[in-house]
Amino acid sequence: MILIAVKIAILCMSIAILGLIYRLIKGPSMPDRVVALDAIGINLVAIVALVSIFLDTNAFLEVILLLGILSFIGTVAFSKYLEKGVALERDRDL
Amino acid sequence: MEIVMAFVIGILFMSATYLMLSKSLLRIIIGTGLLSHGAHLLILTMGGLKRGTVPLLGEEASSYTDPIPQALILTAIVISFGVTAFFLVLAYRAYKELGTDNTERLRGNEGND
Amino acid sequence: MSLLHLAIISPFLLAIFIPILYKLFRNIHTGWFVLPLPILLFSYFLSFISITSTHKTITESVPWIPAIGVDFIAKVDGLGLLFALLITGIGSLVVLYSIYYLSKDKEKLNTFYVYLLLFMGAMLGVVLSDNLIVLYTFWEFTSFSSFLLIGYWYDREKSRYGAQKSMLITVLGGLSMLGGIILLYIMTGTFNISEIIAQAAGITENPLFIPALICILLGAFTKSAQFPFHIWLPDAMEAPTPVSAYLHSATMVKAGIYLVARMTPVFASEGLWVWLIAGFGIATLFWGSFNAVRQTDLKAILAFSTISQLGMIMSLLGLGAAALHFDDVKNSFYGAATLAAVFHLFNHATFKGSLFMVVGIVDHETGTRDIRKLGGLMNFMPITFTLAIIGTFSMAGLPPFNGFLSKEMFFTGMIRVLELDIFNFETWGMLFPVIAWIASVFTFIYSMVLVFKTFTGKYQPEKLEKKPHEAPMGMLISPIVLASLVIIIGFFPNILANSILSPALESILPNNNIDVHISFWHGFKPELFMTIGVIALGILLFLTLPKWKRVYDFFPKKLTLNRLYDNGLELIQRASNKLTKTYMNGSIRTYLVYIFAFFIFILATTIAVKNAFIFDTSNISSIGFYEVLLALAIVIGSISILFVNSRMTAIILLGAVGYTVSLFYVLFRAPDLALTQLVIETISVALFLLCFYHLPKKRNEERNRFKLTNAIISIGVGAIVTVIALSAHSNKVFDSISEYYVENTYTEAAGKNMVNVILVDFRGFDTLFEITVLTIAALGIFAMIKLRMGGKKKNENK
Amino acid sequence: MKTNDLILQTTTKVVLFIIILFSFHIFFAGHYTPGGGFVGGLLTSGAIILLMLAFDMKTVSQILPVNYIYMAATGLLFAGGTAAGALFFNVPLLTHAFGHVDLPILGDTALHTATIFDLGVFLVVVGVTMTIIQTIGEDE
Amino acid sequence: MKEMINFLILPLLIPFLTGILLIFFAKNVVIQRWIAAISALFNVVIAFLLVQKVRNDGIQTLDVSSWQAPFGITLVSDMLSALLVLTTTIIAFTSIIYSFRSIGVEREKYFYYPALNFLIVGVIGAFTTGDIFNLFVFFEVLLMASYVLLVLGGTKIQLRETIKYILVNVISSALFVIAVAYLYSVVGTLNMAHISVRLDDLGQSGIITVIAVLFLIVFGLKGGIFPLYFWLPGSYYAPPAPVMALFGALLTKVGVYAIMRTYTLFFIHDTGYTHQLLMILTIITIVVGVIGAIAFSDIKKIIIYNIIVAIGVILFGVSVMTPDSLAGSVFYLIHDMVIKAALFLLIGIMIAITGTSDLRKISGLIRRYPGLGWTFFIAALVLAGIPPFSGFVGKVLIVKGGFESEQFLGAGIVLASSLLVLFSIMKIFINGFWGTPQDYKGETNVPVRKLLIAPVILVTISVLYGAGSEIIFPYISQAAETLANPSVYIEAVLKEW
Amino acid sequence: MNVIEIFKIIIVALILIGAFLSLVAAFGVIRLPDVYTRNHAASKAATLGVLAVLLGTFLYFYMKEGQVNSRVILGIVFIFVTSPVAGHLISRAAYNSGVKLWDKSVQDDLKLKEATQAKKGK
Repeated sequence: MILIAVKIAILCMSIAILGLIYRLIKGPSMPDRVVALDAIGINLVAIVALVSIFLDTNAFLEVILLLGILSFIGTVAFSKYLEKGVALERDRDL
Repeated sequence: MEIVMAFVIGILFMSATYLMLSKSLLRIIIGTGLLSHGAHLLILTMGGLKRGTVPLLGEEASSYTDPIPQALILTAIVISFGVTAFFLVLAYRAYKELGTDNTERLRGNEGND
Repeated sequence: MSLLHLAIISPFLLAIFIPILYKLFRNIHTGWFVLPLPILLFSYFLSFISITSTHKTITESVPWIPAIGVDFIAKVDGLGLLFALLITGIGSLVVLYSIYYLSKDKEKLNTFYVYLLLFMGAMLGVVLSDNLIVLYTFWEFTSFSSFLLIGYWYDREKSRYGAQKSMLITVLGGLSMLGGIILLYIMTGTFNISEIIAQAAGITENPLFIPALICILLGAFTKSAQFPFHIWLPDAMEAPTPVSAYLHSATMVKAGIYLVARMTPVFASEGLWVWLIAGFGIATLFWGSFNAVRQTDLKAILAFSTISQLGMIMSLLGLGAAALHFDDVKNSFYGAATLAAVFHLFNHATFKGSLFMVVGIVDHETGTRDIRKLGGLMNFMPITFTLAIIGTFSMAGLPPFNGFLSKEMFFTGMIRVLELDIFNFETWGMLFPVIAWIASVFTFIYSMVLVFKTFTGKYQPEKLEKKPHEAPMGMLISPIVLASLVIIIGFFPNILANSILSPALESILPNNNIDVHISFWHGFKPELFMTIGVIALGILLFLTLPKWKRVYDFFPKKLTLNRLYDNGLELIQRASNKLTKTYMNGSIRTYLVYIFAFFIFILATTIAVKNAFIFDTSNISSIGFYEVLLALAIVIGSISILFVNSRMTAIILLGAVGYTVSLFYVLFRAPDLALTQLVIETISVALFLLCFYHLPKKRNEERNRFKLTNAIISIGVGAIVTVIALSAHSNKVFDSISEYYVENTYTEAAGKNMVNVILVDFRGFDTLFEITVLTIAALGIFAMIKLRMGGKKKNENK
Repeated sequence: MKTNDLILQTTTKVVLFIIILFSFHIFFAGHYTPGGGFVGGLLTSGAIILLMLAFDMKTVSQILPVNYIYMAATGLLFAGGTAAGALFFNVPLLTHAFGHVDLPILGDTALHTATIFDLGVFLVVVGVTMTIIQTIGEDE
Repeated sequence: MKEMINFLILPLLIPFLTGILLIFFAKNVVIQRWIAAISALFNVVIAFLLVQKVRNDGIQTLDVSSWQAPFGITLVSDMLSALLVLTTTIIAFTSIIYSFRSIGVEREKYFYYPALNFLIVGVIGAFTTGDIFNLFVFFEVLLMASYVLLVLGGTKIQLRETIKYILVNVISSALFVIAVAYLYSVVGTLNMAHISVRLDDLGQSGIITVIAVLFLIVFGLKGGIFPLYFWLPGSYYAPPAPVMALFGALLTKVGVYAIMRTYTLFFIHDTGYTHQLLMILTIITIVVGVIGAIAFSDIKKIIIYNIIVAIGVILFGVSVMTPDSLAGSVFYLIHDMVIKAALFLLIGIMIAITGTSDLRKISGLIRRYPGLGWTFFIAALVLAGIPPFSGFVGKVLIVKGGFESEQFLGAGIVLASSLLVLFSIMKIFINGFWGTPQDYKGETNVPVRKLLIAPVILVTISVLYGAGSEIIFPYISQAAETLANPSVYIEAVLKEW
Repeated sequence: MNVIEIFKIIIVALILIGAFLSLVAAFGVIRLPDVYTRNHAASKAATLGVLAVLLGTFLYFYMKEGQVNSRVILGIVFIFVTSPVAGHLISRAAYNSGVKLWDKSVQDDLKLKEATQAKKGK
């Protein structure tokens, strides 16, 4: 039963990601793309979680948190880049 | 699955080659990225796919996936990351210094006469 | 290391000290330090006559590289001794002469004498080594010391030209000879000449025999300036005159003759040997003498004369080799030709040596060697004139000088050619005496030109740089010694014949009974009439020279061998440059196209030829839906990168492909890989963005145009990779060694994550250097950004 | 335009802990579960990058006054030293030793020279990543 | 003292630790120089002892991490690798002392010496490892170090050529990885001796031939054989002289070594195809190399194309596969490493003096710099294989092997190439050293005498190497024996197999 | 029906809810008119969806292994904390980099505020 649910869920997630990819490519503005990327990252987290149920192993649970972290850092970086032109500021007081 | 993977890898290599043959440095570096993805997937495929479980002992499984290709890929990933990073910075510097990212303008043939 | 070896290398040893002596004793002419050595060596070698004249040889061996059959075997036999005496004897005279010829204030005497000593040692080594590799070693040394001596006045363009030419041609021959030597080794299993000779009978049928013969002859011909390789010799006259006297007439050019003589017992059984040597020799004889007549430079005349005389000796040696074909009666016939060769070899060294020195004196005292400027010097330098007369008359073959004797013997040999019944000599062999006679006429003419145009005729002081006067005594000693030898041997040839020539003959034609008696008067035989004819026609032609000199204009200047050499060299260089430039165009794309094209071509060929494409589906895993989905994602992602124009999109697509790959790792049960790939991909994408955000907007013309070649090549690469992957997978024959890790990871390495344990333990060595790679990359990136040596930003960053 | 990033900065302080905790976990557990020095190092540098994003490079270099190149070199020295340590015992290079120790809180723990090796990897990775980021970030 | 089992790793470990240490002293150039020079010299001694040890005790192996072969990584020092390691250390030492006066303080401060040491680590590692994937890792170490050395200084030409160089090497690395993957798929192991055993069991199958060709492409790209060498002349042209020397002497030779190793250890079952192919390629390599060498009047280019010629000659010997030709190849390989380094260092001095590498702008150097001139002259003779210098014996053996196996064309071309090599190199001597002396801008501040030390050491070694061939020869033939007889190697590695 | 069955039903429910929410979020991102609304959909719905899935996963492994898996908890907490911040940052970046609001938006508070501040400043 769980497996069927997982399969359905993965399918849903995949469709969701495909839709987000559409947004990612289409844009139109850069923030749109970032939104899509962020959402893809989050969805990937879900997919990995589902896959580990599917494969019945807890080996991939590290991947979940990692993806979350990366997606967050990525989003932050992108936002800052869009807002200020550079991602890493040398000295904010200047 | 291995057959499918072989084709996927072939396509990765094809795209990589095509990109590396173009003029723009960025596309070339993207090509090298694809190339290393292809190579890594190939190691995995050549080791045999989906035989047994994750190579973590204690998974109570009768057989495990061949861990060697994974270890090799890990090493290869890290190395290609180092090279890619270097290449990127080089491209950046070259652009600043030479004012172009077009390799056709980077010919240069000192001493060729 | 025996005394003999020491004798051979003593010039090298002395050469080491010459620069020091030169520095220490600046006011003493360095030549004085050199002179004792050749004299000492000469007297040392004289002591061997008593041994060789009883047909014994002395062999001393010092191991060099015995592992490959190379030992420094010094062997003194008749032939070697003859040459050794020439080298040291003439060497002594030349050194003495050079002391007066070269000014100690103006010239770089240290280098000069080092070269000269190197040459002397090398030459001794050539003639006294029994091992072919050692011989070859010394052989190349003579080439290089000659190169250095010709280029002695290196700021002259012509010196450099001549040096390069002589080096290229003689080294060409040397390499060919090396090839021949190796072929001989393959046939006989030894490099030692004596052992090869012992096996000579057994190898004639070997298919390598003829190639070896030709290779070795090529070496000899180039060294001895045989037609058409003679072109280097006239240009070698750029060397100081003592050098020309020593190397380019008396000794080095005879190394080729030595080699032919030395190898005669090995090769002479083959008829090809006879006619190749005789044929090339006679051609050279003619060509040299014919061209000598047109020269206006005294040294050039002598150079062509040397070529021609070398040809003569060569042709005699060739004919003499026929002796090994026949029974006793005819044997002595041809043996006599060999005797003539050896005899003339010696004579040539004497008269040509003295003539060179004479020319040197003229040059030294008048400042020119151009016969158009010279004339009437007889009154200013009577001794020199006398010496010149002796030398030239001997060269022209006039009695009572030694040249007459050997010339007569030469004619005898040429007439006997007709009786030779190998290679159809009886039909076209007639050419030999005819050419020989014509060449002798020319020889007579240029000899006369040499002496009479210089010393008689009108004195033209306005064309000379200096006021001519007789040379200092020191300078005259050496030519006087040589001229006296010319006369003495002319009258008493048999002293030489019995003591030195006969043992030499024995080495060339072993086990032959040859009458070595040289007589002055043969009776009224064809030879005598030939000589008389030469003199008569020669005088006639000499007197009418200006009238028929235009004959030479018939030879188009563009077709000379020199032109061929010059243009050939130029053409090779230019063609190479053009060729290399066409494919080395500096564009990395082109290079990659070559490389990939080769990759596709050779692998496709191999797969086809070896039937390597095997497709076996028995060993594959199932295909899952999600995997196909991911595969599609990768395919779509990677292909769409090709067609997008925006940089940002391309980078993001690359990232997407990378993430998909990491999902593959998840599906294919590789958690560590998935983790790493994810992080790495993220950082890579970030780096891509960091490094490329500053690029300006693309211009339209830089849009990615589709290129068919690129497409074909990329599809080829992809196809090859796929095909090999399929067949490699279908060929899984062995089990992986992974079982061991499963068993030992926990018990032996105390870990459960096999991949990680492999990384830090089983294959920790890989990891250690993998992180080294990373560190180096970081160092490089840091240095690349911070250190800017060539650019405009140089000042900003310091 | 100047903006303050108060929300980001506050969150960062919290999140940073989670990341660093996680990266240590991944680093130490590498021998048993997926992870290891490599990923751990990358995560730690991720944390530092997050700091740089939330604040600025100067502030971060004040908080963490580390020369990252030296850090990488130190890591390499650790790893290389673990490898070369075998020389003193005359066993083949890189031979690891391990033992089990009962520690008060953590319980039965495997003490492992491989961990030192992995620590080297960790340091190198952090050092290298940060060197790259810092150098590029400081340029222009 | 008990026998030191880690001995064979020392030549690798010393530059490795030195390299790390030098990073910490980046700012202090003087200390860097001292450390680098002393450690390099020490390493020469160690490498020499290693050669002696291999001579006395046979092949040395070390199972890193104590995992028995083929499961861990095994390092193997047979005579070939020990000799190459020794040569490498010598070249490293000379390059380092040459760098003191030529490379410039700026580069020295930016990790020149660490990168150089890591390059040596990579090279020595590649020579020593007995594991095919570990070979890849060491290739990457040396490549990465070479990228750094190539680009260090950041001049326009350096940046430009580094891009090309990296691109080619990234491709070759990727191909290396896939080649290893294919091989692993078939034989399921990575230890080279073990691969050899398994391939032996397998016999020759078509796929193995394909993989052999793929490996040839991979190593050929590094080694610069036809038609894979195109990147080489441009890239080697860019860096300063000591780096050029290291590249010319070491980098290509690693590729050559790898071909030697794999083509004598693994791929020996279909020599009719693989080695024939190699032979054809090497012959063409010699020809194009020679053509390139005489095509240009730029001294760097001349020497660079001579590298290609030498690679052709060495690999021709390998392709012939007779004991003689293999010994010749080994002999010639070592000779070429030393003399190429010497030549690059010498022309480095010429360029420093004259400020140009265009031969048409140089003349008459020998008047003011006789030492330089004569060293160059001898080096030229050595390069051309004139006896008794070192190129000769190797060439004779290669040609002999070629003739013996009736490869007359190839052996003849090897022989003939000497002439054109001599021509190309003598062109430098005749035009650059002879001729009318000129005044050059660099003359006042170039410490010619101090710079000459390094090339003089190398040339002396070359000369002794040739003249003392008898002393060297047992070593060479031991190396060649292992190559001709893979079982020796296999037994040494897989003891109880 | 024992505990395990109940667990299973809860897990299935969580997973399916999560999947549905994610789908909705994706739908929103595609269909909504401007970046702010899309961001809204993504950060709210997607986060909730993922949290549900993760909770399901956590329960699954809890059920299976009988012990708390700290990593999943940590993951849940992490996403819970960061997701809103990420959403906020994107919106702000979009606004500050000048991405236009949907033309049917009725109110722009920030603009209003700035305008008033500007007035006050005068």
